[in-house]
Amino acid sequence: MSALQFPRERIIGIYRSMRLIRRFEERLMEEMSTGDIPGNTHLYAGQEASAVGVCLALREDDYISSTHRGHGHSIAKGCEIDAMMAELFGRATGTCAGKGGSQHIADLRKGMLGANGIVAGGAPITCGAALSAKLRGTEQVAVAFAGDGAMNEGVMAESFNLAKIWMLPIIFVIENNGYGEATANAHVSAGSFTRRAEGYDIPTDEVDGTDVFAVYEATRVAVERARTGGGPTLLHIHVPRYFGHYSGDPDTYRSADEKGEMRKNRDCLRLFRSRVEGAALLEGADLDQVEAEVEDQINQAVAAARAAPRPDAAALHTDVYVKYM
Amino acid sequence: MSALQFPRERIIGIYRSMRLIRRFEERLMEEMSTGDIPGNTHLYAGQEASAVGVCLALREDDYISSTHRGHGHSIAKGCEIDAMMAELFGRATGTCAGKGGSQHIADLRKGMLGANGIVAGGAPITCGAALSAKLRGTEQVAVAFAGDGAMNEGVMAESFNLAKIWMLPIIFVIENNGYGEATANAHVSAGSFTRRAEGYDIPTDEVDGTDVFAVYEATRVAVERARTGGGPTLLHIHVPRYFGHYSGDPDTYRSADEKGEMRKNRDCLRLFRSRVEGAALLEGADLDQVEAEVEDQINQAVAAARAAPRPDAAALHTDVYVKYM
Amino acid sequence: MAQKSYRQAINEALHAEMARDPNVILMGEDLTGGAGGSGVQDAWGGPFGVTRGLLGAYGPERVRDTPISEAAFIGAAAGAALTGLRPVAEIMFIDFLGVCFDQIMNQAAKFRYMFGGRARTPLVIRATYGAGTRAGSQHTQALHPILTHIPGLKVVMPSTPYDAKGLLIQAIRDDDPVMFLEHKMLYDMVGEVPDRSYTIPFAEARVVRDGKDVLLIGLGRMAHIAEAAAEELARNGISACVIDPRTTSPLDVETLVEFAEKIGRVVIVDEANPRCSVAADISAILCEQCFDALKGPIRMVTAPHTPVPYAPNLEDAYIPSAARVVEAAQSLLRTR
Amino acid sequence: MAQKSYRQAINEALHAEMARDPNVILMGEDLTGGAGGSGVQDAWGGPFGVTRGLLGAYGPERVRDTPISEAAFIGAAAGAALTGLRPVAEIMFIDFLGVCFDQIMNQAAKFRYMFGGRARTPLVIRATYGAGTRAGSQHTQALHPILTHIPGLKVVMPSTPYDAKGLLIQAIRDDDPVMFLEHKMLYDMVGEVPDRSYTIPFAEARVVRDGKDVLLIGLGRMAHIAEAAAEELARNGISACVIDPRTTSPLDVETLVEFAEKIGRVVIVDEANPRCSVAADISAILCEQCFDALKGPIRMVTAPHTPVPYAPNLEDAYIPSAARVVEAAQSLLRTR
Ligand SMILES: Cc1ncc(C[n+]2csc(CCOP(=O)(O)OP(=O)(O)O)c2C)c(N)n1
Ligand SMILES: Cc1ncc(C[n+]2csc(CCOP(=O)(O)OP(=O)(O)O)c2C)c(N)n1
Ligand SMILES: [Mg+2]
Ligand SMILES: [Mg+2]
Repeated sequence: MSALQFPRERIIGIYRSMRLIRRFEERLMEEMSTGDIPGNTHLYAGQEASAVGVCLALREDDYISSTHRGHGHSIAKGCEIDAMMAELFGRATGTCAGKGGSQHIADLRKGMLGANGIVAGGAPITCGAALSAKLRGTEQVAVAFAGDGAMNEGVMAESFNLAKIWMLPIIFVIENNGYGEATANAHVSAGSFTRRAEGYDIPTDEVDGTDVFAVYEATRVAVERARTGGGPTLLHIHVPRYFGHYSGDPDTYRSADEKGEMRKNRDCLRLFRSRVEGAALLEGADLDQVEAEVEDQINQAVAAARAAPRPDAAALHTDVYVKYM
Repeated sequence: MSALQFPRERIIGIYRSMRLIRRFEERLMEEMSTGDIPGNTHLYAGQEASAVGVCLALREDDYISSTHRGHGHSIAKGCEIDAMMAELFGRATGTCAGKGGSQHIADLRKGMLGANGIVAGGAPITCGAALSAKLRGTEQVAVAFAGDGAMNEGVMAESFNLAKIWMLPIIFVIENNGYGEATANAHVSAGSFTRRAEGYDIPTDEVDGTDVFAVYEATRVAVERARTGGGPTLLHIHVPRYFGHYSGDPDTYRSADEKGEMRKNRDCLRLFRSRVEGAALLEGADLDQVEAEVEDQINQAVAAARAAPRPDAAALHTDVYVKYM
Repeated sequence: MAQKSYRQAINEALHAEMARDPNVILMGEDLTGGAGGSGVQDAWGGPFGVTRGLLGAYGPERVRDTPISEAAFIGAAAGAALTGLRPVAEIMFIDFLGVCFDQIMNQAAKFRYMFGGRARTPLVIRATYGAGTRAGSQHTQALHPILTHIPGLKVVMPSTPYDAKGLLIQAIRDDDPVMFLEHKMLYDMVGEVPDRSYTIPFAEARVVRDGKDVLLIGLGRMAHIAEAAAEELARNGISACVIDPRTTSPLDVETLVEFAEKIGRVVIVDEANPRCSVAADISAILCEQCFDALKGPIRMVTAPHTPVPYAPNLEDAYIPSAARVVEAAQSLLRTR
Repeated sequence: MAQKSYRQAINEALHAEMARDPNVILMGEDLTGGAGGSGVQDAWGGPFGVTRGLLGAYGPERVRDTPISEAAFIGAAAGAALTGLRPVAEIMFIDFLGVCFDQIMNQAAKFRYMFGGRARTPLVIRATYGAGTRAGSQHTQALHPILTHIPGLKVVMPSTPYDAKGLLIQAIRDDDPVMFLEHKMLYDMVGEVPDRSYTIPFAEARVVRDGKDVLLIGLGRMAHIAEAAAEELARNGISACVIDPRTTSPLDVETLVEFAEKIGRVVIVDEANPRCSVAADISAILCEQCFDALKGPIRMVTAPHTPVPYAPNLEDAYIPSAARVVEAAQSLLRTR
C-alpha cells in the first residue's frame, strides 16, 4: 500500500484528521444535550477514513461537494474547526456567518462547494465545477460525495451521463453506510452501484472505507485519471455509520448486534492505529499526543463558539443577492 | 418466429395497424400545410413495427403510456382514429374533447394513459399503473414507451429502481431512433441503455424495430415475465424516424444518404410485405385491399374531423377539477 | 371529547380511511422507518412519528417505504390514482418539491384537463412545511403559494388537530389531487379531536374568533399567530376578528369578502416569502371585490424576501410574529 | 437605427457577451441542433433559431448541446457559475422547470445566503414561455409567478427587441442568478435595436405611453396587449398610461407607486394563472402602498385558473385580450 510509505508527518496528519472528525462529531452529540446547538445534525462518526482518504489524494485547489452529513468532508478538505463549530452554534463567526448551519457549511476558498440538504443535490453542481476547471484549463479535479440513499435520486444518473459524455474531471464517491435514514439500503436499491455507473462506461472501484490507505489509493488512481483527461470515476466506499441517522435518532431499527459488531470490527481509527503501530511507523505515544492535541482543539473551538456573538439582526436581510436592483 | 404462425386474420390485422399509423402520420404531414391542424406534431412514421409489435403482445386491459410522439402507440393500443384525428384538429369530438392535442392523447378505457409532453414523464406514472394492477390483483401489465433521448432524464433511472425493488409488472420500451430532436444519440448518451438497466438487475433485450415479429416476440417474453411476478424488463428497440423531429423540422442535420438508406432498407411495412408474401401467408392483393381500406378510414376521419364542432367556449373552464369546493 | 395531538389526529385519519377503503395506500420515505433493518420495524413511524402503527395494521403492501426517488414515487402515486387506487404519498419536507415538481405540476394536476375531463386522480400528497426547527434554508420553506398558483391542485393547510383530521379524511375521499401541508411546529399541539370519522369541506374558512375593528387572516400556523395578536389587541381595547381560510385552493372567498366588508380593515398573515404569496393573493382578491368597504390599505405580514436563516435569533425574526401583526393592525386603526 | 427581431436581439446579446468575456458559455438542448448528426451542424441554431451562429464563432467547448437532463445541466451551470464561469443555460420551455426546479430554487438561488454571503452565482437561465402556439398544456405556461416568489432569483421578461438585448447583456454581467424569460410569440417581433452593446438596469420600469385616466400595467407579451387596449381606449376618449415593469424581481415599485398615485385607477395584465400571480402581487403592493390615492379597486386581467387548452378557440380565450383590458378599464372609470 503506497500510502504506508508516506513520511511520518503525513501519517500523523492522517490520524489527526480522522481523530478530529471523530471527536468533533462525538462532542457535537454531547453538546446537543445542552440545548446550545440549534436543531439536529447528521454525524459522520465511523466514516472518517473515507473523507480523509479521499481528500488526501486531492490538491488544495481541487473541489469537493458534500451532503447533509458533511462535517467530515469539510474537515478533511481543510475547513477551519473553529468556524465550523461556530456555524453549528449559529454564530456570526461561523463558516457561513451563522446563516447556513450544519447542512450548508461551505468554504469556497478551500474548494468546499457546500454540504447539501437535498439528497444528491450536489452531484450536478460538482459536474459544473469540473466543467469549469476543464474549460479554464486548471487541471483541478472535483469530487462529489453522496450516500447510498442518494444513488436512487435521478439526478445522480443524469450526472453520471453528463460527466462521461463531457469527460469531466470528476469522481463520484458513494459512501455506503447501509442505510438511508432508517431504511436499509437493500430494501430500496436494486442491482449494484458500480454496475449502474458502468452502464455509462464509467470506471468504478469497490473500496473498504475503514481502511484509509485503501481509500487513498483508489482515489489516487481516479484523480490521476481525471487530471489527465480520462474522465469520471465512481468509487463505492463501504463504511459504518456510528450514530443514528441524525443526532436525535434513537436508532432502534438496527439491532444491538449489528451496532456492536460495527464498532468492534470496523472502527477506522482503531484499525489505523494497529496498522501503523504494527508496521512500526509510529508509536502509541505519538498517536496519544495527537489525541490530546485534538482534544484541546475541540475544547477551544467549543469555547470560542459559545463566546462568539450571534449574527446581527440586520443579517436576516443581507446576502440574498450580490446586489438587488 | 412464433408470430408467423398467427392466423391469417391476425396477420392482416398487424398490417392494418402498421399501415394505419403510417398513413395517419403521412396524412397529418400533408394536412399541416392546410393550416387546419393547429401547432406542430411529432410523427411516428418509420417506427410502426415497434408500437404494433409491442401492443400485439398485450391484453386489451393492459396499460401503456406514451410520449410526445404518441400517435402510433395510441393507434396500436386501440384508440379510435376518428377521435384522434378530431383531437388533432382541436375539435370537441376529439379523444380529449379538443383540450389535449397531439401530446396529450389519452384513452383510459383502452388502457392508454396518455401521451406526454414531458420527456420521460410517463415512466413513473406507468410504474404507478403497474403497482395498481399488482395490488388490485388484476394481472394487468403496463408498458412505458420512451425515446433514446428520454434515457438521460433522471426519472427513468428512478423508475427502473422502483420497478425492480417492487417487482412491478412493467416493461420499459426504449425506442431508439438515433436522435433526440436534432441531436444524435451518440453525442449525448454514454454507455449502453441495456447495461444501464442491467445495473438495476433488470433483464433486457436488444430488438430490431423494423421487424414486427421480433418486437412481438421480445415483448411476449417480457409480458410473460411481468404477468407471472417476474418484474420489469427493458426492451431497447432500434427504429428509423422517417420525418424530422416535428412536422415543421427541415431535418437538415441528417444527410441525404442517411435518410435515403433508412427509407430504402429499414421500412417496416415493405419488410413485412416481403416477409409474409415470401412465406406465402398472404398475397399482395390481400395487403392491397388493407391499404385501400385504410385509405378510406383516414379520409373519413379527416372529413369527420373537419366537420366536427369546435369546443364550446365554456369548455375553457371545465374539467380542471372533478369538483372545486 | 378526547384531547389529541395534531400528529395523532393525522394518524387517526389515515387509520380510518385505510380501514374503510382497501384502495387507500401510503407511500413515502421512512414511512415506517426501519424497513429492511436488523432491529425494530416501524421504528420511526414516519420521520415525524405520524404514520406509526399503520404498517402493523395494513401491512407492507399498503404501507410502502420508498427509495429516495421523489419523482418516481410521486409519479407512481399519480399513476396509481389514475388507475383505481387512492394513494396518500408523503414528501418528507415540502422543500423537496424541487425534485418532483414535474409530476405534480405537469402531470397529476393536469391529467383531467388535458384528457378532456376523462380522468380522475384521487391523490393526496402530504408534506411538512414551515420554519422554526433550526434546520436551515432547505428544510423550512412554506411553498404553498407555488402550489396554490397551479390549476388542478387543491391546497390544504390545517391549523388545529381537529381540522387536521377532518380535512385529511376529506382530502382522501376527494377525487382531485390534494396537497396536504402539515406544519412541523404544530405536531405536538393538542386539541379536541373526536374518535369518530368526520370531514371538513374545502373552501370553508373557520372563524377563529369574531371581532369588529380589524380582520386578521392567518393560514396554517399563522392562524395561531393571528390569534395571539388578537388577544394582545384585546388587551388594548381593540376587537379583532380572526379567520383561518383552512384551504388556499379552493379559497373561501365568500367568507373572506363578507368579513372584510363588514370590518373594513384587513391584515393578512402568511409564513411564506412575500412575493406572489397567498397574502398577496388574498389582498388582491379583497381589493378587487370589496374595495368600497375598505377603510384603509390591506396590510400583509409575511416572511421577508430571503431564504430561511439557520441562527435561531435570525430564524425567529424571519417568522411573522404576533407583535408585527399587532403593529400592522394598530397602524390601520390609527389611519382611520 | 437598425430594425431587428426579438430573436436577433437576443442572439446579438449572446454574441456580444461571448466575444467580450471568455468565461461566458452556453448550454442547453439542441442549442445548435445537429450535434453529432450526419448532416448540417448548427442546423437549428437552437429550438427557436435564437442561438444560430454561436457554435461557428465560439466552438463546441463554449456552446454545448446537452443531453435531455435539465437537472444535471442546470445544476452544472450553477456549479460552473460558483467556480468562475458565467454560464447562460437554456431551458427550452419554462414548463420543464418541473424537472430541474431543485437546482434553481434550493441550490443556485440560495447559495449566497446559505453560504453567508461568500458565494457569487453569475448564472443566467434563458427559457421560453407563454401561450398562443397551440402546443397544449405542457408547453405554454407562464411560470414567472413561481420564480418571482423565490428569494435569490431575479426575473426578467423583456417585451421588445430593444429591451431583450439590453436586459440580456445586463443579466449576463449580473452576479446573481437571473431567469430570463422569452415569449415565444414575440420572437418575430421587429423593432429598433442598436448594433452596439448596451445594458438596461433591472428594476427600471418602462413607461410605454403616458396617460392620465387609467394605469395599465403589462408584463412581457402583456405589455403589448395593454398597449392595444390603450389605443382602443384612446379611440373612446380615455387616456391610458401603460407601464411595462420589465423585471418582476427586482420590481420597480417606486415607478409603479408613483403612477398609481398620480392616476388612481389601475389594471394589471398578466398572462399567468391568477392565483398568487404577479398581477396579484403588484395589486397587493399598490393596495398597501398607495391606498389613499386609489379611486377604485385594482383590477386584474389574467388567464383563468385552468391549464392552457389546445383548441385554438379555447387557447385564444385563455390569453388575456385587449378587449378584456378595455372592459376592466372602463368598469373602473364608470365607478368613479
Ligand atoms: C431530495 C431529498 N429527499 C429526502 C431527504 C431527506 N433525507 C435526508 S438524509 C436522507 C437519507 C440519505 O441517505 P444516504 O444518501 O444513504 O446518506 P446517509 O444519511 O446515509 O449519509 C434522507 C432521505 C432530503 N434531504 N432530500
Ligand atoms: C423534460 C423535457 N425536456 C425537453 C423537452 C423537449 N423535447 C421534446 S421531444 C425531445 C426529444 C426526445 O427525444 P427522444 O426521447 O429520443 O424521442 P424522439 O423524439 O426521438 O421520439 C425533446 C428534447 C421536453 N418535451 N421535455
Ligand atoms: Mg446511507
Ligand atoms: Mg429519439
